[in-house]
Amino acid sequence: MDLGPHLLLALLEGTVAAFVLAVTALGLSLVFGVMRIVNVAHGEFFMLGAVLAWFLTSLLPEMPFWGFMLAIVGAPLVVGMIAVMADALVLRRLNYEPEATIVATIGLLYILQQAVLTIYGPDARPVVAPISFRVQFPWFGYSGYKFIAIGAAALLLLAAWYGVTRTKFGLIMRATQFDRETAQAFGVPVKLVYAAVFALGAMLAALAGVLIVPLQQAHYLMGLDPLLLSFIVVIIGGLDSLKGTILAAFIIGISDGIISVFFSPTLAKIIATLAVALVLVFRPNGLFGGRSR
Amino acid sequence: MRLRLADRRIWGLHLGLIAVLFLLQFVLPDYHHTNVARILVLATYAMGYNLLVGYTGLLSLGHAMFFAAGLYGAGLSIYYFDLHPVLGFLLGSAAALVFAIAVGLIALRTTGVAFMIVTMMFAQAFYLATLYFNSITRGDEGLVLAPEARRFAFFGLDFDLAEPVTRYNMALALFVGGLIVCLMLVRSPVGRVMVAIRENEERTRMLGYNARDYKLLALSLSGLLSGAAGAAYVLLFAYMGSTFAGIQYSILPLLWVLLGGVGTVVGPLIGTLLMFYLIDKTSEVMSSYLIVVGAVLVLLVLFFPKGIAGTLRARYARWMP
Amino acid sequence: MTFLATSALSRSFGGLAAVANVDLALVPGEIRAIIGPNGAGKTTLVSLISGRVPPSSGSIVFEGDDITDLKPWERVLRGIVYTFQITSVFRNLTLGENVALSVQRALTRDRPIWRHIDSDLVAEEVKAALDRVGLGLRADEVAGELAYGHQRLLEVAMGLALKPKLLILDEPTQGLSEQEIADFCALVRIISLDATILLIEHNMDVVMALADRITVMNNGTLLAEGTPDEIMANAEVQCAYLGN
Amino acid sequence: MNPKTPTIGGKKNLITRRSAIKKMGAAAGAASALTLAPGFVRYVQAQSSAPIKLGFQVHSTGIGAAYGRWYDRTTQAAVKLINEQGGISGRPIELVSEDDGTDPKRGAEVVEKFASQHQVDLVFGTLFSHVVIGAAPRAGELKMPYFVVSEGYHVASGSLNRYVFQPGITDVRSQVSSMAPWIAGNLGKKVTMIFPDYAFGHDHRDYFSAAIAAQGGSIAALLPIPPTESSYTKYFPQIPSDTEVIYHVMVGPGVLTFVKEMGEHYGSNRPQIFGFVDSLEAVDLASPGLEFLEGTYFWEANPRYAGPNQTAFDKFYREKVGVDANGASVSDPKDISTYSHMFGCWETLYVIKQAIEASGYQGPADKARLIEATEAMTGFSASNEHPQGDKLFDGKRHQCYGHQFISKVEGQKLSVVHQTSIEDGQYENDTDYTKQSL
Repeated sequence: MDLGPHLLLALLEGTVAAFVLAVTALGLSLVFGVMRIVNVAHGEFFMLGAVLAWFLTSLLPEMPFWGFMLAIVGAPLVVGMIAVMADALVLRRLNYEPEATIVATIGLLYILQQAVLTIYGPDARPVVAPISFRVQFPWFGYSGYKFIAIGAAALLLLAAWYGVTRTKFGLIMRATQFDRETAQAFGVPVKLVYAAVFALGAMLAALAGVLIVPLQQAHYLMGLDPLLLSFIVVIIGGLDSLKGTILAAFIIGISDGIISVFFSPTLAKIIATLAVALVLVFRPNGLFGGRSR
Repeated sequence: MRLRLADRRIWGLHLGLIAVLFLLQFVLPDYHHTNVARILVLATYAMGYNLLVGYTGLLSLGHAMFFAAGLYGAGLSIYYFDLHPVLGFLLGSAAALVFAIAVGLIALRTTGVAFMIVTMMFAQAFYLATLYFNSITRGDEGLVLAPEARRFAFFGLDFDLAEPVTRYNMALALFVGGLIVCLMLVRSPVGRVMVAIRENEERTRMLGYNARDYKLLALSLSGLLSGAAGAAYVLLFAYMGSTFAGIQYSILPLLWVLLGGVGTVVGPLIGTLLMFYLIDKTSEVMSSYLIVVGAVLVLLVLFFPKGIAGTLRARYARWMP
Repeated sequence: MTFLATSALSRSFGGLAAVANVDLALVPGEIRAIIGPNGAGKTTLVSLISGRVPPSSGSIVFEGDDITDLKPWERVLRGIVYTFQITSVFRNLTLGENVALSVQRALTRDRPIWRHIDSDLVAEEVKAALDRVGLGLRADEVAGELAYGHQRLLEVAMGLALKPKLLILDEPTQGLSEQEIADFCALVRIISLDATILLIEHNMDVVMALADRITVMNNGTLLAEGTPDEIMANAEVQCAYLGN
Repeated sequence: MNPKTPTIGGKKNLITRRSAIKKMGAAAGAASALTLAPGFVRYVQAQSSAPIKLGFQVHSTGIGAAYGRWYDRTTQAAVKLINEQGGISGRPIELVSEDDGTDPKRGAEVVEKFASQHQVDLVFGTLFSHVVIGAAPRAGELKMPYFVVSEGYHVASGSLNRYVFQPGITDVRSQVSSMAPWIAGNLGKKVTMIFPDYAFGHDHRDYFSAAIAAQGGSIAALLPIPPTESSYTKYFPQIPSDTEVIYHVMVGPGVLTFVKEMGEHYGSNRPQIFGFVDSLEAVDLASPGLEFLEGTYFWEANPRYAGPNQTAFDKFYREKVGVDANGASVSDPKDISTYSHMFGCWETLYVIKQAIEASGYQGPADKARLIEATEAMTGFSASNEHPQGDKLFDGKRHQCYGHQFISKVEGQKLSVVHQTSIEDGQYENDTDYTKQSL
């Protein structure tokens, strides 16, 4: 294939990856920004979203469109409830102490993943896209659903932006993020805000999982990749900044798309991971908001 | 030199433990015989991890890198260059040491959560590298050391590492070596400084200690011990593969150490032993046996943060190192 | 030769000058008190001297050497020892272990720490340091379980065990009872036989009883310096600080 | 997968205690006798009516789970049948299953567990090659006969040991070598290969490249796909436009995504496509998005769809395992089997039966005889026991060689268009396990 179409395809792939990644990483970023905890189980919420999408769409086997609509509403709700439970049963009891929380969310990762293995089984199962058509470019064809996924992810990002910057909840959230004690003193129900933010973060991951599942398949081990990529994005983008997260998602998504088309994808991943480690060491400001403790 | 009561107790406890482990090989059924040999190697890995997390207070999520550096350092040199196994072991350990120092020089500029993520990212890059260079490592599929490569003469004695008795006692020797290093270290002036850094780094600095150097030292020793365990693993069990560099092998020592008791010398062995058999037994009843890893982690941080040996120490035996 | 001299030492946080152009000189063996209202920059000044905080500009000379760029632990090795305002002992370790950290540092000032240290000698010196602050019988207790006043004394013992040339005491009597303060003053006098002492203190009785000279700070600058009598008589100080 | 734990009552404890006493004595003096002790004790106690215990190492979880499920069904069916027909040497088979999570380290532990805890007579059934390679050395050290069903070239290449056999399924090297002449003759000579970037894929790469070159063809491009990949579209632009044939082989949970994305990329305007059915194992050919596969070709080891040439043996086997004429479970037409691999379990079990009976195997002390009896085999004829077809067995390489099939996708089904001869897959190497000591 010639360079032009080649680049176009890389760009398209990168854009799809970037949008879905942005939604996933936004969830991680919100949770870190407001609660100052690193949620290692974030990828499992993504996986749960995909698995629940399989379950919900299979309830309406003859109506893929409505099945998918059910999934896009239902899956995040269920995942949100699981997250609220995890917050109440585990994280709150640890008083959100950063290192203990990481260990606990590692535990949560295994619990969720293995619970899905028990209930859902070890197989990868496909979900039919709500609308499937194929876009034929002069040089290659492309999945139409991918454009739908881009659109849906863009809507979600817009909604998230509106929610954080223009609503009362967003204001309360930012106040809590800015100074937990003061917010509490001003009557902000911090516990409730934390539970809500944790659930919101999980729901964003779940939505990303629902969006991706017609492209991949629901499988109990699918959470690790989005987790690592979200880490990379959130760290490079800067943890306190939604804009930074989204920007970084695009940089990572598109550059990964391009690099892995022209070079070895494994090499691309090695470079990205090392870059993240170095960014975290040498440019921690705006990443972990100054000192991490 | 006169031995104080605490010293007598400490040496009594650990020599007793070593004696029990030595005698165990004569009564264990075959299956558990091999298991305990494996556990001893993994417990050495956990002890190495504990030096950093337990005694210096630095939580790493990337120790699989050091274990795998030892594994590949020893394994590949023996596989490709027919190195003498003892040399291979030393080379593997040295490789882990080099990685630990390199990671330390960079990652120790951070603390806390950032340190956890940085170590995890380095280890992930290392894992990906084992896949990327799969023409050498054979990636996921891995490589096997031939039986001939594991038979060697050393100081006039012949060893065959495939022989269960030899394997058990080699594993025990490794463990005892690690145990003695840990015991000497944590009771030494250097160990005292490491504990001080864990408790309050700023204060330690203001007592005239360059905390960075001590942290680097702790990380290097921790990496060295983890690497020695990795090198021993490939020699004793003949297989190396990128699974051992994966994130799960960074999480397991954390689990073992938390369960056994952070910052105790015997804790890592207790934790590794219990967890090994817990997973083994669970896998007999259900296929999603890794759920116990998750459940134990969550329960430990919630209700039992000191772990087994740590709780015993707090309740009954303050003198335990 | 001046023992310790700062010249034009400054430190600002954000736009705010916490310490501005301070020239402070100590002579060996004196007890120097620094007083001033809250926020005058006293703690920042001693933090600059001990190296906890790097200066924005200016320099520090100690025993003839420029130590401006030295790290805090290097200054400790040269004999500048800081005891914390907010008690900062190792709460989970025993008193003996707390002090042993200082003792082994003092014993290994000139050589690597992993070389042999006589553990009996360490034990002896730990006992001596604890004895000096009156905690000798409690070496095996856990520091976090001590009463606050005793933790302050432990803090001083840790400082003492480092064999300081310059001991910086940051509000050492805060939270101590009358009797403890009296004992403490006696202790400081004994210490001053071997070391120069820089004392930040709010309790004017303590200052008057101990200080050879007093430095008054206000708004990050030096306002006045002199003997206790001179300072008591200084109108500017009266106005800015003592109020009445 | 619950292993059936040994139920010989008090005997097991007795064994343990006795071997323990032996060990203590041995440790005092003759260390060399030590390892033989437990086996010896068992042999003395072995009774001719006691069950033959077979350890079944199965990928119930991990990336091999879809294969594992069907390996399990096939194995259960074969064991049931053998037991109904009087067992092996008159002794019933007792099957002990253990999940290895498709993980090599766990695989090695499972082999140990079989050997020393369950004390099985033989272990079989491992599929994924990294697990085989991780576990095989332990099997060798424990002197545990280890019959794998993996199709990897690791057995015949000589890199394993004398205790490892692959008598039920042809290795990759032979499979791909036999495909090359047909591909070059019918589809085209410029081939782009898409394969997983680890050993299994590398075997495809190395041996197919060589085989197609021998047919006067050439490799237009090689596209290794990292094992962790979950999206494939970005690789397709690297396929050169003058490619005549795309050769694909993929495994793991991403296979459906892979073929679907290939379809989206090419639509109807595609070069010839030849795939190993691994890319479609356990995947329904009627899945939406796979329409483009119409008219493409697949290698099959055993035709998934029962065609006009179906043998009576295949019919029998299909019925016993519970697979319908479309290669799906009779109880759930959506549950597609791994038909081109799982017959290996069935056939391996019959090879085991034959070897045990030929060697007069009584208990673990006869393992050497069992190994030698297996090595003495030369082939198997198509039968209910070997429903996939005739096979040659090379006792030096511990590997069998059989016919391969090439099928065309027609009407969302695979129909066989070509069957290779066993000779098509022959190659030279100098592996000889019989020179290794036992």
